[in-house]
Amino acid sequence: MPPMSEYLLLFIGTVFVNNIVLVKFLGLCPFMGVSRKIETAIGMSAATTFVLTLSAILSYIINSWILAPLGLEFLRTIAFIIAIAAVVNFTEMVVHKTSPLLYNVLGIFLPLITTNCAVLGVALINVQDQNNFLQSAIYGFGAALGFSLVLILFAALRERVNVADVPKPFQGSAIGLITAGLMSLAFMGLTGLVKV
Amino acid sequence: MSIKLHKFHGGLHTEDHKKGSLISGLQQATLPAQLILPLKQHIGDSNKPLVSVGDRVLRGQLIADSSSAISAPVHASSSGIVSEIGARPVPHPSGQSDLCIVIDVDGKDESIKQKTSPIENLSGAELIDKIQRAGIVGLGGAVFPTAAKLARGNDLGIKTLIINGAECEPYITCDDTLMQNYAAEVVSGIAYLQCILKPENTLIGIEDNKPAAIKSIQLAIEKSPLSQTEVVSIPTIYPSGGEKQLIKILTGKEVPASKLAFDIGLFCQNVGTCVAITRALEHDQALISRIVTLSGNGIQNPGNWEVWLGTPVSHLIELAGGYKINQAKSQHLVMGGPMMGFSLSSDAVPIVKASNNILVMQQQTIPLTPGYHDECVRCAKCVEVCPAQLLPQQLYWQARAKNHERSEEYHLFDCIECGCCAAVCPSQIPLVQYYRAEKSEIRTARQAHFKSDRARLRFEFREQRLLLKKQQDEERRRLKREALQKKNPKIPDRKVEVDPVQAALERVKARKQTQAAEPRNTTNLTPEQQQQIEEADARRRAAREQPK
Amino acid sequence: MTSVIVSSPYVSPSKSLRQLMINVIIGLVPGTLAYIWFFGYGVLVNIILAIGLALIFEAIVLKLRDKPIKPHLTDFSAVVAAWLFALCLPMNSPWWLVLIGIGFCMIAGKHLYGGLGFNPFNPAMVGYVALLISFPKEMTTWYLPQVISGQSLSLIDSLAYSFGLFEIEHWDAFSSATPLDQYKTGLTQNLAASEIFQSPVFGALGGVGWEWIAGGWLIGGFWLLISRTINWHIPVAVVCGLLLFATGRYFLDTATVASPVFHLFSGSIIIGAFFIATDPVTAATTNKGRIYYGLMIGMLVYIIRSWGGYPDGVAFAVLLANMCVPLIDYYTQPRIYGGQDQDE
Amino acid sequence: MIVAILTISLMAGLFGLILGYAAIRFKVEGNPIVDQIDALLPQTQCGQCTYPGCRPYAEAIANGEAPINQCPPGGQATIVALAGLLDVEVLEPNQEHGEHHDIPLVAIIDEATCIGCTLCIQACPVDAILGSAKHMHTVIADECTGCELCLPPCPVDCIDMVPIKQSIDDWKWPLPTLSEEIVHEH
Repeated sequence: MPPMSEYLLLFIGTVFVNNIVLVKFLGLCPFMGVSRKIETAIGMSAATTFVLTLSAILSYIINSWILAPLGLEFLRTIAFIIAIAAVVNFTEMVVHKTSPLLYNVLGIFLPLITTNCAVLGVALINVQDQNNFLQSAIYGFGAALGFSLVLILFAALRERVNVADVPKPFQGSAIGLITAGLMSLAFMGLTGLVKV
Repeated sequence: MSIKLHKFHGGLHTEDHKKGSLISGLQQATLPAQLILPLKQHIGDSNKPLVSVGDRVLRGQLIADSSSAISAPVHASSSGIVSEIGARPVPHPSGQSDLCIVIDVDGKDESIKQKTSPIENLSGAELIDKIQRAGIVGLGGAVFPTAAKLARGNDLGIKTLIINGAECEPYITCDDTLMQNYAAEVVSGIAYLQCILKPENTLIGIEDNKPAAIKSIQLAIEKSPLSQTEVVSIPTIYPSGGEKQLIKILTGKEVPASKLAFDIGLFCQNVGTCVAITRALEHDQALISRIVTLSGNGIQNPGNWEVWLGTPVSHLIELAGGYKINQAKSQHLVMGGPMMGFSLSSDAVPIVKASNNILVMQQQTIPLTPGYHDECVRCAKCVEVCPAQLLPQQLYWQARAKNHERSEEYHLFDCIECGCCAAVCPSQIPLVQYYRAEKSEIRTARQAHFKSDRARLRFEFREQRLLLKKQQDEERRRLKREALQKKNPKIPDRKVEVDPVQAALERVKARKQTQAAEPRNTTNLTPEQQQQIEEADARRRAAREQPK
Repeated sequence: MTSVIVSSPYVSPSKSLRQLMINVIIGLVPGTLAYIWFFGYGVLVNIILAIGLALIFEAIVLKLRDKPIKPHLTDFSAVVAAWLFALCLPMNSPWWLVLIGIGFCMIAGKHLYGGLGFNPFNPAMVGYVALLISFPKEMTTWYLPQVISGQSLSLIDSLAYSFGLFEIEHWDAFSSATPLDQYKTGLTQNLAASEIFQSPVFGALGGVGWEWIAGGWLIGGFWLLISRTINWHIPVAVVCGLLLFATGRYFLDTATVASPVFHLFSGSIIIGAFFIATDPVTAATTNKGRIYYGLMIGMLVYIIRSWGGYPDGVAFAVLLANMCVPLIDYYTQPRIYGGQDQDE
Repeated sequence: MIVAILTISLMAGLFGLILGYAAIRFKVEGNPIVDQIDALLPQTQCGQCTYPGCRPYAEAIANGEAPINQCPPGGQATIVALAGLLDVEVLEPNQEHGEHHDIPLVAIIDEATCIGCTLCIQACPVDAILGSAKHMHTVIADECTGCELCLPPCPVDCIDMVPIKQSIDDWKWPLPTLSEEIVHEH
């Protein structure tokens, strides 16, 4: 397998087959919180993609150039969290400056990306699978793409379901969770697509 | 037919039910006992009555007018005594009442003196003013004041004048009868319009299910001196009579979304209005009568009548031989066609400028209450028929959810309420009512927003004014103080720090002392004053013992 | 006279919802007859059981939501969903399997979202996929067509069998893999296409019995097109999506890849294209949207069949495409009359 | 052990520097959101939301001190609009701040009892009351927003609130009655 197609398989595998949200069930709280309107979902997915890719690369650099040579693997989680927090704060300032409406609409969910388990999850998985630099970057970007794809689809779905005549006890996030469940049911069909 | 016809998207092929009301041709309606003339029979600002109860009015006399540009005055349709000016049921979807002038007809039908002044040398503006004074409105159903529309068209310049004789809605045949009987007046009306608007060419669109009307108009045109005027027979498909759809069929152009036909140099006018213009300019006769069709399966013999405005519908139904099944309760009265008309609350409502057809249907043929309607299954049959190329199912969900922002995003205000979508919907959803409700909801929201913007401007202006006033007071006080400084410089500058409370206390103490030193008026008295005081004290003591 | 204000149009509509659903049911009959002809009454039992249970579930839910039961039940939408669901199950599957499947299909698939018209996912596929994932053993006991196995169960026996009261002695002669399973297992042992197609299961076009059943669905599909119950965009797009990939790869390496015709006539692609994908409630509403929706289903079916874990990906493909429908609708709005990008 | 503490503090210091620089570089002044929120409020300046006017209430919503359901003149429509803008849950209007009148109210002065004290003129936030000292006052109906601020200062209590006169054009098409009620009727 020439490395080129191997990376492609890794990318497709991360985006579709073991999707970070619907198969690995990481990053569910922003997934449920921000998916009320399509516009906000697009804004949030752009911010998360930026953060996730950057922190995947950053955590690889920290892990292989600082922690490993000094033998401090046990500090891995704290170091990653610091890096992610820095990246998120940086993104928050950029978004606040460029589009204040998006900043206000995302509200609490922008700083919450720091606690988004998908971000830390990707960093730790990268280390666990001993991905090299390029692989961890692709894995980070792929996971972010997967998260964005599913988030935007879910936002469009929720906008349609909000208009539906849902029974009283199921309205709001209850029907949202059921829809997310059915979505992961559909994603099960893609298992085994990539033998990774 | 020299021009190439175009097709508009969607539309419905429905049975036109027009034969029934055409058999008996045009008949003259008799005068009713009472004429009920609503003050507002047009789109625009309402009129104010110029007559009062008890006045005698003649036929064609002006009885209500308004100062605003977008309005159309109301004239008496026949001579008689004004018996009442009050709220009467009027033809309106709400079934509510509105201010009407009620005239008890005296049967003499005396008209005011018509001054038939020559109109050849009148300029466009004077013609428009004569049309405005005659109270002429679009008789196709829009009832927009024609004078205002002509003025607007004149400013923007008109390339093509389109005369709408399509009359695409089922059951309605009033334009068809008009074209067959008054072809000459239609053509002279077109001539006047051409002389006002000076268009390059004129097209008269008539649906091909009215061959008699097409032939009679063509004959009239050949006899007239008109040039660049052409009758075009267009395919029969509902709603080809809609202004935007007729423009697309005849010229292939599309009126831009939120704009009017003027903006692309087109002017659309109904054939009925042309006849009204001719009568106004040539015989100086105001809009006091119009042709009304009476159709439907609930009436004895349907037909077309030239009716005086203000005639109650019940009088018209008697003329047509009354209801088939004579309990009025089971009838469903609709003013206008089955696709775009509205149901009437009772048959006491009068005929107004906008009533082209009274449809009398038995209850069971047209459901009165919608009954149960299934949910939308997104089959998109409505998208196939929508002439405005919209997404009716999306508009339905957003209207149901009262999501005004998304409704406007899906172009709700481009919907012409033609009813095609609701007619083909397999779930029988009353789509047009959802859209009309959502439109009025958005209109009230817009008015509220306009009002709140004005309120904010006035509030901010008031804040500035008060601030300015405060600054000016400060300024004036400072100037006065400086002036005092200049006048008597020796008064030490009041800047010395005097505790205001302390100063007040000293002033009070000083005042008390001066009061104590003052002579009281009971000290150094002359002997007689002393003697008078004793006598007074004695009387007072006596009065005190005496009542005991 | 009118206390309730009703707006125009005052026209009694031509076609009603029942009409649409009845047309779909008529369309389903030819395929089902071929099915019974080749595989015995097992499927008939499934269908009747499924329809009965579906109507019961719907009645219960409507009672709970105190909605009028009669109009909802008589619009046959539950019957169509149950029929499609029953066709995906193996012939003589046990009764409780049908119960669970229909329960999930009706409740989670349809009524939690508010009943007919609101569910974003195709209820029949939701039920089928839920069963496929939770009961893999029962869901893969398919049968050889009678013409090969020579055995046939009468209606009563298969009815009794599905309720577990009837034993079959020589079990193995009955159960075998469907042609697609055969093809999938062949692929995993990376046999050449020619070797895979030796086994008796394969007939001229697709599987022995299956190609006739696919023909039945084709007849039903044309009936739907003629009666304008569905419009052509989705079926054509689905078939093109599948053929696009199949012929493309077929020319690349004819050795290991099945012919596009095989793909077309095996498994449930024809019923998927004409009946399942065109369910108007869960499909895209704009014509342009329908083309993308159909192409997506066709491609996903091919991808899942060649590289995925499941033999026949129609169910998953439809669900994945349903998920994207709201986004497709949002971005494929047609140009309105007088829209900015006028083509003048 | 020392090495661990050293690396962590070093890394934290480095990131702190980057963020410090970014904070200066992306300085943001003012809060444009307040204008957007203020645009949605009905501008009656009535103070029923316990804030002295609509702008202070908008600022309170922007920095999250006030919930979005304290504006009775705006009613449910304003709450839905605010929820849409700020992407938060739609709340029920909070009744204790006053109730929403569907047909808006307008002040009207009873000319007989008005003594011309000009107190209401000073109280009106939108200058909708006309008149001068010791002369009869009147309210401009189109400009009055129905905020009821002129009621308390009036010594002779000659102002009362009346709904705006509804003409036939203000009639609104009702949504079709939900199918269920119709079925029960038959």
